Amino acid sequence: MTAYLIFISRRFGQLLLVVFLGISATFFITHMTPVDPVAESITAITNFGKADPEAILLMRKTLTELYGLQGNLFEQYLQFWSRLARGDLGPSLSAFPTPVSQIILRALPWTVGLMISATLISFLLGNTLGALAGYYRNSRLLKLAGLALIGLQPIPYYILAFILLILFGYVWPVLPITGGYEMNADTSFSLTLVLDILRHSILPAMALVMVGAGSWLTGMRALTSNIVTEDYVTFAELGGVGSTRILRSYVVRNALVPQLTGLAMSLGAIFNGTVITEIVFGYPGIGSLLISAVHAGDYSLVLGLASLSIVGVAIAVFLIDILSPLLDPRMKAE
Amino acid sequence: MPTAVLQTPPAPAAAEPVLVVDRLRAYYRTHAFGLDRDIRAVDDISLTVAPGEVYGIAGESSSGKTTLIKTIVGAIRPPLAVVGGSVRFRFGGEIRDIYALTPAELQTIRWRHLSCILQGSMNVLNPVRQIRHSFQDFAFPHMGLKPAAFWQAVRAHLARLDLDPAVLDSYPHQLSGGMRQRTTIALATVCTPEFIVADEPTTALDVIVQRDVLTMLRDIQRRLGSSFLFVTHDMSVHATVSDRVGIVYAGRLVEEAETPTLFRGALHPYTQHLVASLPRIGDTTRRASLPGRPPSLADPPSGCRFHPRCPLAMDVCREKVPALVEAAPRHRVACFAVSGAPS
Amino acid sequence: MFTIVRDLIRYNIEFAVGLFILLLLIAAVVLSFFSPYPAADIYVVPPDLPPDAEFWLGTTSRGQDTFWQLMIGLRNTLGFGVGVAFLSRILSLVVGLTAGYAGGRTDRVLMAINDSVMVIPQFPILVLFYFVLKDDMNWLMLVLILSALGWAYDARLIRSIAMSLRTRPFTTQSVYSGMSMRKILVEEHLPYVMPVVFATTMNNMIWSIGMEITLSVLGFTDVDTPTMGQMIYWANSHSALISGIWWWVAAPVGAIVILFIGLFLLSMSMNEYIDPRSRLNRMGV
Amino acid sequence: MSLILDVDHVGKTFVQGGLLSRREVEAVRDVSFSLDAERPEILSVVGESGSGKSTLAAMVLGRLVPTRGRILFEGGDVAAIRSRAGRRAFMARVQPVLQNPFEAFNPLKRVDRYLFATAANFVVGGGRTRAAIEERVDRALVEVGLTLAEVRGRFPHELSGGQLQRTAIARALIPEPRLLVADEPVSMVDASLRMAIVNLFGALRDRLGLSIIYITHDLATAYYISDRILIMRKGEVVERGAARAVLDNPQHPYSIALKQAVLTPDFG
Repeated sequence: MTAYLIFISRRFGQLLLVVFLGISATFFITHMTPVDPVAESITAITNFGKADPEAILLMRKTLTELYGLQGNLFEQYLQFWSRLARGDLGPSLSAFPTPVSQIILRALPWTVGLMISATLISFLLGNTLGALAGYYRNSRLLKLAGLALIGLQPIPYYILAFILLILFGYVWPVLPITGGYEMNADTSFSLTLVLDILRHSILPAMALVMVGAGSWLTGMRALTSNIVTEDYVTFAELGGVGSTRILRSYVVRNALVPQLTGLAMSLGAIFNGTVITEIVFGYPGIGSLLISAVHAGDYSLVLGLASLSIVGVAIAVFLIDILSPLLDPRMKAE
Repeated sequence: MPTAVLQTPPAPAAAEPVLVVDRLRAYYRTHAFGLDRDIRAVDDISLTVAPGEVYGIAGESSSGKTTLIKTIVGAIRPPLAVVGGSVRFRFGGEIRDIYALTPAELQTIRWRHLSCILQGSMNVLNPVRQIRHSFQDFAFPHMGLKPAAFWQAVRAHLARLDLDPAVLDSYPHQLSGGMRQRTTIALATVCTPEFIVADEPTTALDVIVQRDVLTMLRDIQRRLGSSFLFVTHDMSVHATVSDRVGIVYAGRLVEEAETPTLFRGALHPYTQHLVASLPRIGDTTRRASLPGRPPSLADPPSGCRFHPRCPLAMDVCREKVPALVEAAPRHRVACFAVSGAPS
Repeated sequence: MFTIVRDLIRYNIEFAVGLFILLLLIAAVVLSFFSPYPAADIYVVPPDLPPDAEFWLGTTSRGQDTFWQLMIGLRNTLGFGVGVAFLSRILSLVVGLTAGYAGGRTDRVLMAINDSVMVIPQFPILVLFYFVLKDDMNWLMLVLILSALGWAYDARLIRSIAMSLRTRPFTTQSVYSGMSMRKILVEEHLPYVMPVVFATTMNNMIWSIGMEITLSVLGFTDVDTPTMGQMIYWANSHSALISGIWWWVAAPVGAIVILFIGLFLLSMSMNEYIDPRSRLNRMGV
Repeated sequence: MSLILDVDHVGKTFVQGGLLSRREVEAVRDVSFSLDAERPEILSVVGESGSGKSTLAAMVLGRLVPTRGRILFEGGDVAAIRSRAGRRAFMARVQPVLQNPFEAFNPLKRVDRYLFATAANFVVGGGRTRAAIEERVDRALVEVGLTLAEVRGRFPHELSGGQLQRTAIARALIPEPRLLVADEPVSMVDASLRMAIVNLFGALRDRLGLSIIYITHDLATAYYISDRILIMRKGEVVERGAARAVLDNPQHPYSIALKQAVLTPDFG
């Protein structure tokens, strides 16, 4: 058990390193450039109307304070961390004075919900088909299904989502192609609302599953065709153990841990895909928020979103990392 | 020497054989990137095994002995293919041709009548499940017992083999190599099959453990009266456990005799060399090696495959393949120097 | 090398199709240098014409010939992918081989950094870059940024190969033959790693081009260097689909899908080729 | 009396870490022995898996650093060699023979590459011309019963296990070392070729005055070829002495058990 604690603390160290490197990168990208966020913000605001010089001066002072831009670079860096630790990401510019954290919290459930459900579906679908295709190597049907999914896999998220949008928006308009729910819907909790939300999530989820499942399928198929040559599978076949049992308890069971490790390693990429897909379908999550923040020049919101993405993905990776070895009895302390 | 203790008198030859392998050929057929190759790993092998007999197969690496037993137990997977001949077992008075059975029929024979022990490596038992599950998967469907009675029978069997029933709740990695191999033997014998195939079952084990495992194997074989096909490259293991030994060289059976005959009066020059080159404690007379190298199965020498290394090679050996003929009762050999060159 | 390619074409349909697509793309790149119109010029042809004998892929609402736009866009997009792949391959080879061969503390430090780069979500970082660079975000800058983000996964792959190579007896044999570490890495180990490097090149190009397209479509890159993503960006900003100028969108989307499937087929057939089992088969062991 | 090798109360502890488990394993515990410069010999180190015999070999070769004790080669501490030149000088005097000859050569490269590299890197003085290097390589090959013509341009899969192992031994002989460390050199070689390698060790000792440490689990070949023997169990030497005296009449209970477990192919 102590060994497991050592393992957890080591993975925790890695988590801290990811967060440290990621946040530092975020900080230095934004602070080492010639661009002055305060001036940018003021330009953005004054674009909407005239402002007298005095007001601009006041605005400059306030914004400098709010963005934590006083003092030298190192002081700003420390302040950035302390604010982050308090969960204070400053006020949003485009929705002044709503705190950035509040805006992000509103968008977060959409992204998390879409990401978890799409990842689960593609992980299960891809791995199931992959295991079957790797075990029953001669099945035409499985080969065909594999080919279809693998063919979709290299297409970038954006393009596939775009194609779905055209297909279901113009060619065969049966599904809602934008938003997370009907514009004028009654947002109090009801069955209709739940169904509506589900209907809106079909296309984004479908895009994610179509791209994601192929890579799980190829991975699992390769793993399976390696595992079937292992002695314990040969032995079980010689033992007259049924093929479904061999597939389930011998093949899939042994492929699970490496596939979960793979899941942890690709979470960053999956998050990318989710965010990009959201943008295409105008899904009200982190991705759409990020784009509108960029267009509105909302400095603290962009910074907050980037930081939060890094921390969130790192924590998810950490959780999968520390849980997956528990499935492998060889890893357990004796 | 304890060797004598392990020996049993050979089974009477008169009984109907439990296994008849007839002119078996199995090739590895590969065609990758335009290269077509046949590796003739089993080339025209015929042999029989009597009930209660331990038949040993000896041969060096890539002599085809592993392929031979894969083919005999029906565990072939492309690129390996059976090209000719037959493998027939006699289970409960019924002849079963391995390559004429449906997969479902084959599955009902496995473990009930025909079981296996593989090389005692780490990997024979599913690493992520407890041993209990292996017993359940392998033996339960074949025993026809209610669960309670089944587990009682398993525990009794383990106790007979001096194994702690606690192994059932262990994972394979928690056991030592020797314990794993004993557990595998218990698993292979729990259904009291008529025929057991053992492929290098003690090769990965340390000497002391090897001695114990061999004693256990011989002991359970005598108790169950099963027939064994026992494959190993190690001639001293054959000397210890096998009643009869067949020597495989480059995919062919070159000599076959009862073990004492083979060690005292081998006829084939290859066998003679194998026996003579074994070092023994207490004996420092010089041991020699054969010249040349084992032939490639993809491109074997013409005629007798041993002729490039043979001290007795004649012209006919380069051209004709010697047949495996009976040189003495129950002693077959494939060598022109023994049987005389054909006219 | 020639026999390898010939055998692959003859016996591996994936490779043959992939290679055919690659040759088409190379033809497009060559052709792009003969474009009758400079890439950035607009209103050089009548706008909004559907495909016909004169304008094979029609014209855009900005008065450009879609066909020539596509050729030039393909050139820039491919160049982008090759640039990122080249730079990030160097990074991953250096990190992977060193970490794998040196082991110990060097390995732990390099892999901790490697794993961090691997899990940090790249899209927000890229958006952040655009956000602060704005118009300074040019083609070359994006190549550098994506190279810095795109090496980690493959470095890990190379490291795992290097690690197993280090423990193989022939490495010991080389050490006791008096070979230097550099000689061992370059002459003994690199041949085992190169096929993986080739295969990951394709995957890396798929990834970097995908990122570039996404950023371009969103308008987050230099809008004046025409690429595949640029074309979709301009088509979108002119609401091409709604106004029925479908060829403006279909041409780049179709080209992208073909490009990606081609790269993917090449990477897949290479994977099969480098699979040690089929390799041993060919070597006649 | 001068010593080639002096292994002085050497121990090695490993920290064994699976992902979730961690413990210290004492692989070698307080082992001492020495090899005399005037009297070349074959010293067998015999033991089962986990006896620490391979760890001991790795320490003698300088591939592992002892946790305790010292290993002196020709008077110098092996673990203290740090510089490249020092390593190279040491490797010219001590060479390994590896277990699996099929794995000991890069399958993508020709085997003669290692012979020529060794000759070019270790043979100093006037003999560095192409002709001199080839002559040196051929001489080493003839020593093991091969010729350069048989080996030149060959890939590993074109040679038999016995030929490969002899080529590997020839390579080790090129720098004219004082000591060979052979870790299970015949366990992967087929029976019909095995004794040629074992006999070769005897010939090298007698002809070239080479000392050889022969690591093995096989008591019979140890009896056949070696002068002295160390029997190891769980990291410790349990019995030592003249090989034939020890194996004809073992004293330690473990040695007795080990000898009894050896299968004898005797009939009548």
